[in-house]
Amino acid sequence: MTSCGKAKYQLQGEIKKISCQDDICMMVIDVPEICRGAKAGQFVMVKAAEEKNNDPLLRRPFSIHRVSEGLLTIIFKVVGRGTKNLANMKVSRLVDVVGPLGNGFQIFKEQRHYLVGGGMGIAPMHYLAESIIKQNPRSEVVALLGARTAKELEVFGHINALPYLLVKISTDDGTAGHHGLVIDLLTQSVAERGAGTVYCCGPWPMMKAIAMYCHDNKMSCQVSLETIMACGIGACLGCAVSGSAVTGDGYLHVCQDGPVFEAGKIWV
Amino acid sequence: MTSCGKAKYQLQGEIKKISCQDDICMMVIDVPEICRGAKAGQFVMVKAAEEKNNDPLLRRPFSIHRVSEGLLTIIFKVVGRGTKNLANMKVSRLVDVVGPLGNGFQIFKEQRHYLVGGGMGIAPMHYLAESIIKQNPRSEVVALLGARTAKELEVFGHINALPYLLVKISTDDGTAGHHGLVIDLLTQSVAERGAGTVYCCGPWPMMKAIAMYCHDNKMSCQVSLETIMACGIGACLGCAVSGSAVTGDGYLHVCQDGPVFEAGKIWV
Amino acid sequence: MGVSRPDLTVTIGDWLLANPIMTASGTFGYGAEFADFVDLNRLGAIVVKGISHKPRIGNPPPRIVETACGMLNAIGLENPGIEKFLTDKLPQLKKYTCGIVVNILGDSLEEYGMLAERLNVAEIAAIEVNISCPNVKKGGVAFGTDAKMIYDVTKCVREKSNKPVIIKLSPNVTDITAMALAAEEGGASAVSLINTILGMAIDIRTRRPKLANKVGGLSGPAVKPIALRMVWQVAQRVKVPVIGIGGINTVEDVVEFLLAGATAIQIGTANLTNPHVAEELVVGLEKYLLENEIASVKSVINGLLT
Amino acid sequence: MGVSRPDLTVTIGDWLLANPIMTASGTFGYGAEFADFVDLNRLGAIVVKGISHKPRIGNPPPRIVETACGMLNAIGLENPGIEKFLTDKLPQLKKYTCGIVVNILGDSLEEYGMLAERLNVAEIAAIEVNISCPNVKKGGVAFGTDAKMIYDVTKCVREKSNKPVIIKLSPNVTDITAMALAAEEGGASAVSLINTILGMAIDIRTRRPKLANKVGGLSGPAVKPIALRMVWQVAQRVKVPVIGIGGINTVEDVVEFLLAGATAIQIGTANLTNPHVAEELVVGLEKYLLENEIASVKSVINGLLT
Ligand SMILES: Cc1cc2nc3c(=O)[nH]c(=O)nc-3n(C[C@H](O)[C@H](O)[C@H](O)COP(=O)(O)OP(=O)(O)OC[C@H]3O[C@@H](n4cnc5c(N)ncnc54)[C@H](O)[C@@H]3O)c2cc1C
Ligand SMILES: Cc1cc2nc3c(=O)[nH]c(=O)nc-3n(C[C@H](O)[C@H](O)[C@H](O)COP(=O)(O)OP(=O)(O)OC[C@H]3O[C@@H](n4cnc5c(N)ncnc54)[C@H](O)[C@@H]3O)c2cc1C
Ligand SMILES: Cc1cc2nc3c(=O)[nH]c(=O)nc-3n(C[C@H](O)[C@H](O)[C@H](O)COP(=O)(O)O)c2cc1C
Ligand SMILES: Cc1cc2nc3c(=O)[nH]c(=O)nc-3n(C[C@H](O)[C@H](O)[C@H](O)COP(=O)(O)O)c2cc1C
Ligand code: FES
Ligand code: FES
Repeated sequence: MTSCGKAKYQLQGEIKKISCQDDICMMVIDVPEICRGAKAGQFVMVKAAEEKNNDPLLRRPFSIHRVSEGLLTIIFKVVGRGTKNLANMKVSRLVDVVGPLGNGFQIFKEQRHYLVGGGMGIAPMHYLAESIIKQNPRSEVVALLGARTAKELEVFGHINALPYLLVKISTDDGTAGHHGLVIDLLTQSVAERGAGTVYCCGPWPMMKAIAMYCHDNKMSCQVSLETIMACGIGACLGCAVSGSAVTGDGYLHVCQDGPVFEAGKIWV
Repeated sequence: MTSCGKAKYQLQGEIKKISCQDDICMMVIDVPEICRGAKAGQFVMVKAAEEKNNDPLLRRPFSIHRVSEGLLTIIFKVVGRGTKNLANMKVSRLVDVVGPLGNGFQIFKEQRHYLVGGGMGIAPMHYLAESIIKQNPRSEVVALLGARTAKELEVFGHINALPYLLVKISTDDGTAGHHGLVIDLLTQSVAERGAGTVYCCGPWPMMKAIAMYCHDNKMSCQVSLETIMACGIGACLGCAVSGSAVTGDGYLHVCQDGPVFEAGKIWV
Repeated sequence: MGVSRPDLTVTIGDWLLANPIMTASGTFGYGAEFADFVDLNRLGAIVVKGISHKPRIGNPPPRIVETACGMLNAIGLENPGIEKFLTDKLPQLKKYTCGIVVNILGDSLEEYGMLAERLNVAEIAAIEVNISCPNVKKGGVAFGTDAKMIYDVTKCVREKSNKPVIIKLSPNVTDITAMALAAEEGGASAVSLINTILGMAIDIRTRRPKLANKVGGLSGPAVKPIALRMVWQVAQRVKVPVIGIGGINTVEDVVEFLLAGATAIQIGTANLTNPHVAEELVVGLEKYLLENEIASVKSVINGLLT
Repeated sequence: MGVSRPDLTVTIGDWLLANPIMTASGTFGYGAEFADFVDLNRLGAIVVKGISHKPRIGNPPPRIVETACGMLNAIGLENPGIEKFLTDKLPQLKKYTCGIVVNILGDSLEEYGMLAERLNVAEIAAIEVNISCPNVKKGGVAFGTDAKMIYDVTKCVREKSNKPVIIKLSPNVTDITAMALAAEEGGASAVSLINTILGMAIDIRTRRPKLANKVGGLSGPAVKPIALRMVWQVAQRVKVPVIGIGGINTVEDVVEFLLAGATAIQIGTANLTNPHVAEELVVGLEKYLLENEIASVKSVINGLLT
């Protein structure tokens, strides 16, 4: 397809790199047009079946972990058939990718930014950190990353390498960093450094807890939601979630209205 | 599965070798139990989808090209989704194979044997030649191999290397050997060397022509048929073909009564 | 004899379509969602998401589940209602040259009639009447599985509308031809089939249905053989054009439906899994006709040899 | 609390099955075909290929076509007839301890009754009545889609048979529960569903149907959501046990059908694509119960939360 003036693309991208540790994989795909307009917090939909095969039928949504020189990086955990197929794909074959999709994080001109990621919810935080630092060179950017265990964090090791980024980690089992929940890191950091704007992605209960904390402490908070998706482009209305009172009695659609929402739209 | 006293097996075999030239592939699979009892002319059913994927649903039947030291070799042409998936499979992954299936060629204690193969119908001839030579050390074994063009014969080059086997080839376009049909090779050979027993596998019209020739010349002839198959083990009755008058008004079932039939059972 | 450029046009009543490729209701949004993936002007027609009188918020999530070569949906006909559609959505579509078909649904004859009347506006090429969506407790199913009610709805919409009226049939019936004949008798300009097939999936961990609505409509490649059979059965019985729908993904699929007797086809789930498929199939169908030296797509329609 | 060895037994009328895993008629031959792949004694029951009064040669080829996640078959009920079955096939099955169910089909009430009577022999655990095979022009479909005829067939077979009588329902109907209720009223010991769904495929090169019979029965993973929905609907309406059939491939599939209300299940197409699946699922189901500390499979049956 020609690339003039489009926001979204469907491309056959070549796999440039794929590596898996246990059940967590990193895949680098050559899709320049998608990378060009990509914003932090947006996602892509990747076909997870062999060409011409109809099973699994639906594309799989993945956050944009990183974009550089036309290369898109996604990081995913093998949980079912689709991710298993993707994990088995070899370098140099083509994958069908649609993106960039949804609305990314809104980056505020703020003094202090807290990037809170849990589990695979850490995936979007790399590109987000880069973007915030680029737009607010003099601001303080703190990444608070939580996982069940140290192993789950290995794939995100390179986030530590980002300049101007302060990284703190927590694990449920204490195998790395703070022994406990990522929200502890946030309360602690806010106590030490003061309030800031929060960008959050992770399991539902974690995001809700963070959202509540921010609400109580009058901090702005954006959350990135996950729902099952068929199209990812606002056509099927399959990705509905019910919002908070402020959003009225209708449903929000994660692929179109989100995946990033102002926390108040979802809770309280 | 344990291997005691069984005729058929379903095994996860490791791919030891796979190579494709254009649309023709050779795959070597490690399935000792299947190799042990395999007879020339029998076939295997191979799953052509990723593990846990349901599409394509049915296994694909392939002739046993060769067995040695527990390794099974099949040679196949990429014609649709299933063979395309198989062609994309890499060494060291497992494939699900059922076999050995059907009845092989009946090897007669004869003085002269003509092995007539057309196109992919050449596949079973390698193992057949080996078997005949083993059982009739002193007999004369002639392989007559026909194809559309020379390229199609390359994958079968190693058949020439078989000791005690005389190989003659024909191509429709004259790019190798006799410029014409494989039946010409048979008539010619019979004229030169005399009658013999014929084993034939190839396109339907070719097999029918060979069968008629053998009938007229009072030579015994066996043909190996192809039909769409679901189970390959006689359970679904999907592989029916109508036989000649001698077989009565019912249908023959290729996977169970065949795939090799005495030509008279199909055409008088 | 080679052909220069094959004729792809087909007609439904007095409506001339540039080609037989349409998009199916509920799988193509209101068109604009696909502007980045498809040149909408290449399509025969766009069928928009089903519209009701009042806005509907639809079913609670989860609304979709993936199944073997298919998906279940229980969207619950979420839509902004007819007035908002006319003011907000339709204007966006004006700039496109392809035919615009509006899919309507109601809980009563009156609602269907009122919607039909309200849609007698210039921009709209035809209306498609959804009497078959299995997701709504009232209306939907009852209408779609009873020949008498199909006749009544069709007659009522036919009287109120000055557009070609397409009646969209439900596959959840014993005899699809009886339903098609009822629609024809009621004055339908065409029948389209199939809508989704009622299905279910269960989460064995929670022991609950995977859809909040418990059951949903099955669509995608899995249903194609059923849809093709029904299109063939119906095409042999009715005189009005038949629009084939169900699991269409490839040019081969399109040709199969045309051979079975479909005058046009609709692409549904494939739009969701392969957003540029609609344009792909228009281009592919033209290529197929060229390669097979077929001068007009009309000579493929009903071309099945039996 | 861990459980030692879960109880897999289920009962259909007064027939006790070692476990709820059966094989579906027409996909498991007469059992012997699978002896190399499955320890038949591990199965709850084997349902043999459908048997008629006189031998049937079946439909001309091609008889099967692969479709997306499924297959169409038009075998045409090829079978050796009741007498040859009793003399040649049944004796081979005697040596196995699993229940033997004989699937019967007829063109008339008389034929059904006569078959039922002829099968009142010790080796047979139950009979399953195929009123739903869509491939035969006479009998088949008509019986399976008319509640009155289902009642009559059931009543007739019930009177002639001293075995549990399972009525196998066709999914090609508007309201499957009406059919199930008719069977129950007629005296069925259980109902099994679904049989195949009528479908079609076309070869665009020859422009002919891919099946010599033109249409055939769709089966395999593609139909599972439809089958599961029907089983759930029926299980809520009838008191007799329901046997779930349709696209079952994995232990998850089995558990879904049990939760939906099936007392037992049958594996069909999966036997053809994965010959040792039947034993795999018996072992897998036991493992599932162990891992989830469920003492008896009975507590899974009808366990759906809604
Ligand atoms: C906007 C968005 C961004 C995401 N980003 C990432 C990421 O960066 N890394 C990552 O590992 N995962 C991410 N996920 C989750 C990821 O999409 C699922 O893990 C994946 O789809 C599972 O597919 P499967 O075939 O392996 O699992 P299956 O269970 O076989 O999938 C069955 C169906 O359920 C859907 N599904 C299953 N789990 C989820 C889930 N958690 N969210 C949405 N759909 C699901 C699948 O897409 C498929 O349609 C994201 C999800 C969304 C919505
Ligand atoms: C006993 C037997 C032995 C065979 N041996 C060989 C061999 O050694 N080498 C080789 O290249 N081919 C062989 N074939 C043919 C081979 O099975 C088909 O080419 C293959 O199944 C095509 O699968 P596909 O998915 O690529 O094609 P598709 O067209 O996608 O297949 C669709 C369906 O049709 C069936 N089908 C398509 N073509 C054939 C065919 N010619 N015969 C039977 N079923 C078919 C497929 O199995 C599948 O079920 C043999 C067939 C039989 C019956
Ligand atoms: C997500 C989704 C939403 C749908 N919404 C509608 C609708 O609003 N009105 C309607 O008539 N059909 C609706 N359908 C049915 C489709 O238009 C189509 O008839 C059906 O999906 C079969 O075609 P397919 O297999 O190509 O998807 C919907 C289907 C899907 C998958
Ligand atoms: C090849 C084939 C032959 C069948 N023959 C019969 C039959 O003789 N009698 C019958 O009642 N059902 C028959 N069936 C239907 C199956 O028993 C089963 O009801 C149907 O295939 C759905 O289950 P599945 O999706 O697991 O295959 C047949 C199915 C197949 C695929
Ligand atoms: S996934 Fe289709 S609308 Fe969001
Ligand atoms: S393929 Fe099933 S009986 Fe021959």
